[in-house]
Amino acid sequence: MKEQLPALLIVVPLVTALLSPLVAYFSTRLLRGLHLTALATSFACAVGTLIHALTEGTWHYRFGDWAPPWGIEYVIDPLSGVMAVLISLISVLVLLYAGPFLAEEGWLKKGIYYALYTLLTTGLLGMVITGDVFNLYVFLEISSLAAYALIASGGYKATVAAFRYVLIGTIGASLYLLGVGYLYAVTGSLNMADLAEKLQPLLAANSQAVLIAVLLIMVGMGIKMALFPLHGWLPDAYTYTSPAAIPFISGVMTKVMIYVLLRYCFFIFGAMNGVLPAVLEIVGWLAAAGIILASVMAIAQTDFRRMLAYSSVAQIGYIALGMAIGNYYGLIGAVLHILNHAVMKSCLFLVAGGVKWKTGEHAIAKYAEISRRMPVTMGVFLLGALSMIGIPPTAGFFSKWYLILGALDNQQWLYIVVIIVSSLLNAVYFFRVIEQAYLRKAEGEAKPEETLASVEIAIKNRGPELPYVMLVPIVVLGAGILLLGVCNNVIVTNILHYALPGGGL
Amino acid sequence: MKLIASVAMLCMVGIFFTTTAGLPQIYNPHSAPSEHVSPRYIEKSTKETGSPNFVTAVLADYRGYDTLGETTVIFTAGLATALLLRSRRTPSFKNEQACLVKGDPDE
Amino acid sequence: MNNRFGTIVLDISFRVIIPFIMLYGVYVLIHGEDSPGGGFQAGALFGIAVVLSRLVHGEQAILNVSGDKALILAGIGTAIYGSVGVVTLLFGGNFLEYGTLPLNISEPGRHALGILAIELGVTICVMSTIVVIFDALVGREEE
Amino acid sequence: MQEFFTSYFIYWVIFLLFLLGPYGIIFKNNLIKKLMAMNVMQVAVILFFLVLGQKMGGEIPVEVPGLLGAGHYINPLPHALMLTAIVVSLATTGVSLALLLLVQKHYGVLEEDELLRRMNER
Repeated sequence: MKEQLPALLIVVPLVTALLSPLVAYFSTRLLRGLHLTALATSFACAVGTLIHALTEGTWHYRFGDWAPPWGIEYVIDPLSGVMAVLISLISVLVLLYAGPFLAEEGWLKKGIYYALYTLLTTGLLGMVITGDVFNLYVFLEISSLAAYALIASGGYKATVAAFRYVLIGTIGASLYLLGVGYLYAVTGSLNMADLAEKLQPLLAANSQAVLIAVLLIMVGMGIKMALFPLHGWLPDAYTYTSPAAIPFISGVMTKVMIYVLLRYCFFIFGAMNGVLPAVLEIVGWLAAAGIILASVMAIAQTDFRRMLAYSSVAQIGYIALGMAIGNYYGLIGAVLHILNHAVMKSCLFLVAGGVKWKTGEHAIAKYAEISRRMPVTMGVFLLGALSMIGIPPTAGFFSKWYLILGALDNQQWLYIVVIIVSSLLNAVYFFRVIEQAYLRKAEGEAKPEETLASVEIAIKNRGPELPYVMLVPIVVLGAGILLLGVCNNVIVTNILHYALPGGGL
Repeated sequence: MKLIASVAMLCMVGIFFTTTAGLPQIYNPHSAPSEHVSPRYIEKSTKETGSPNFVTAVLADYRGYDTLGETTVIFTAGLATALLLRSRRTPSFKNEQACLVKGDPDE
Repeated sequence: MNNRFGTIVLDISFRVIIPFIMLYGVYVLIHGEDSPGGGFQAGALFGIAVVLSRLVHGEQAILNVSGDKALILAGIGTAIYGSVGVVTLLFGGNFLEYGTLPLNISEPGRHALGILAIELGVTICVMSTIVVIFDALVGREEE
Repeated sequence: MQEFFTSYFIYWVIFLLFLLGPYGIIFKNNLIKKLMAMNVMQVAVILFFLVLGQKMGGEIPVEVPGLLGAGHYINPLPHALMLTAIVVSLATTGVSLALLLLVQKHYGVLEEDELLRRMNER
């Protein structure tokens, strides 16, 4: 069975999701266990494939045993292996965390929710390890549809946000598909490796059709990953979504899109070919502008989740910046920041959801004295915030460090300035929350606007900390931040080094 | 915002219209798509898959995994509509709060 | 039984047409190998038949696949597709490698049967999803 | 010139259709119109692929006994791909219609400016 791991990685959660309405009909307890098991299995498979890819080289898996340009193949190299591990790990943890939020729902809703969540995971995993550009589109749509539904489940405002996301996301997906159409028109192939081979002469000859394909795919994926001027859908979608799903969506979804872009730019087109350097230059400028502007926007927010959403836009900018720098250190920084930011942002949204669970509040102004009520959670929050700012022992510092090294190599001083300035801006907006949570005293006894709902929540969720199922994922991801920071050298030399194009240049 | 969008779209029109020559001519039997991957489907699919309908052969056999994804897309759409429209009225919603989970009380 | 479409002509003709729609669906499903057609089209036809029968007969419809059951059925349909792949996995092939299906017929025959099996799954899924969406849109659930 | 026109005219139509999508989504006020524009855009992409599959003198891609050879049939791959894309566009439309139904039920309006006003009021 070992040679089937890449298929099992997808098939186990997929089949679980398909059967989940049926299982939910009989027992919701079984449903939860089943989904956790399926995702954990997927995680184990991902680890197995990553180890295989590192020790024995890239793993090609053929579906239906058809040879690659005709059939669909899965390609697992260290980069996609790392991404698969990341996705499945965060997926398991967030599903564990989501349990209490769903406790009061009926069987049907539970079944649907779990199914959609697992389908989202499946779609993202499929996008990461596929070796076929059209298959990527299909899985992109699976994950997008699941994400639309999960985002819309957060209430009426979320519905409007989700509708906007549907429109904009579909533009992105259609642009991507049109780009694939252009590639297909000039090469006749849909397989990534085959495409890479066939595109080299065309790129060298500056073919116009390939130029358009590059632009279309860049813009399409740029929309999906919320690159700076195309990020319009993101803040609303992240703000109004239900706290059970958003840690996963925010942490992983945009990262997968940028991974796709990375794969296209450096593995299919080849970054130093034809028009690519010019396009990447533009991406770099946009990313730099996005980092600064989104950080400033984040400072202006009063809602914790909205602040995190804008900070997401800024952090996506870092990754795009690393891609635009494009040398060894830049790419290491970009990939490392994908990992770091996925862990950090999921962790921070988990904390936000935890606070919401406890107090029913999201406004930063209501965070006063919260550190006394939930010391562990807020401790992890402190860690995450320090990491976002980039304080040395935490993960965030090292990816920024690699980015700066890369920019130094290319003598792009402005990028260095942008990174440093944005770190200061990060410090400003996270310090506001830290100050509220740790230093500010709650203002007297007069509790403003004590609504019925908030009293209800307060009574139901009494006790010193969050329930264990919610606390464990938070702590694990908090530990992950530290671990990624302390062991970054090990990760870079042993895994990421081989993940770059050409096995480390 | 709208101004930028219209400028961007005019640019797209320009780019698209000036670069059509890079695409294969319509009806050209020697274009890249007709010469690279597809001949095998046409020539061998009856022998290899037992289906004289090439589209079915490609859809269900050579690229059968895509079709699994596609069916999953439909299922996802069904789940999404059911989640959005039906379950708002389930008995577990006492106070008409239309959120799946503990959503915004400010609705 | 009242006239749901206003006139007796429409009512009766819809009633008569339903079995033929289903028959055509079966034809499209089975003949999809040799001519244009296949699971999705057949599923759409079946879905229409179910919806139409519900419109005409109301609660007493014979084909009363509705609500939660339809959703479960959609999952099962897609899972049939997936399980064909899992069976090929278990018999030592790659995922969806119909050649390894444990049947005592020629290689193209096994492929053809595999294709038919997955088309059946697709049909069930599409049919039930159409019913789910119809149910959701008209909102006649759990009242 | 005329040859150029006949060979490439179809692409121009497709691009115009495609750009109708972003145009409608950005400039129209009614959400249903936006959705329709989105659909037009998806159909344009489908057309683009189908055009790539055409061949002069090609039959439909179902084998006629005795007629072999790649030149005799049109390219089946774009058709198979576009069946998938059609289904995807159907699914997206279904989900967005469901979303619109909810919006309409709660806010009672589908015009975007009015909707935003009512959203901010509550």
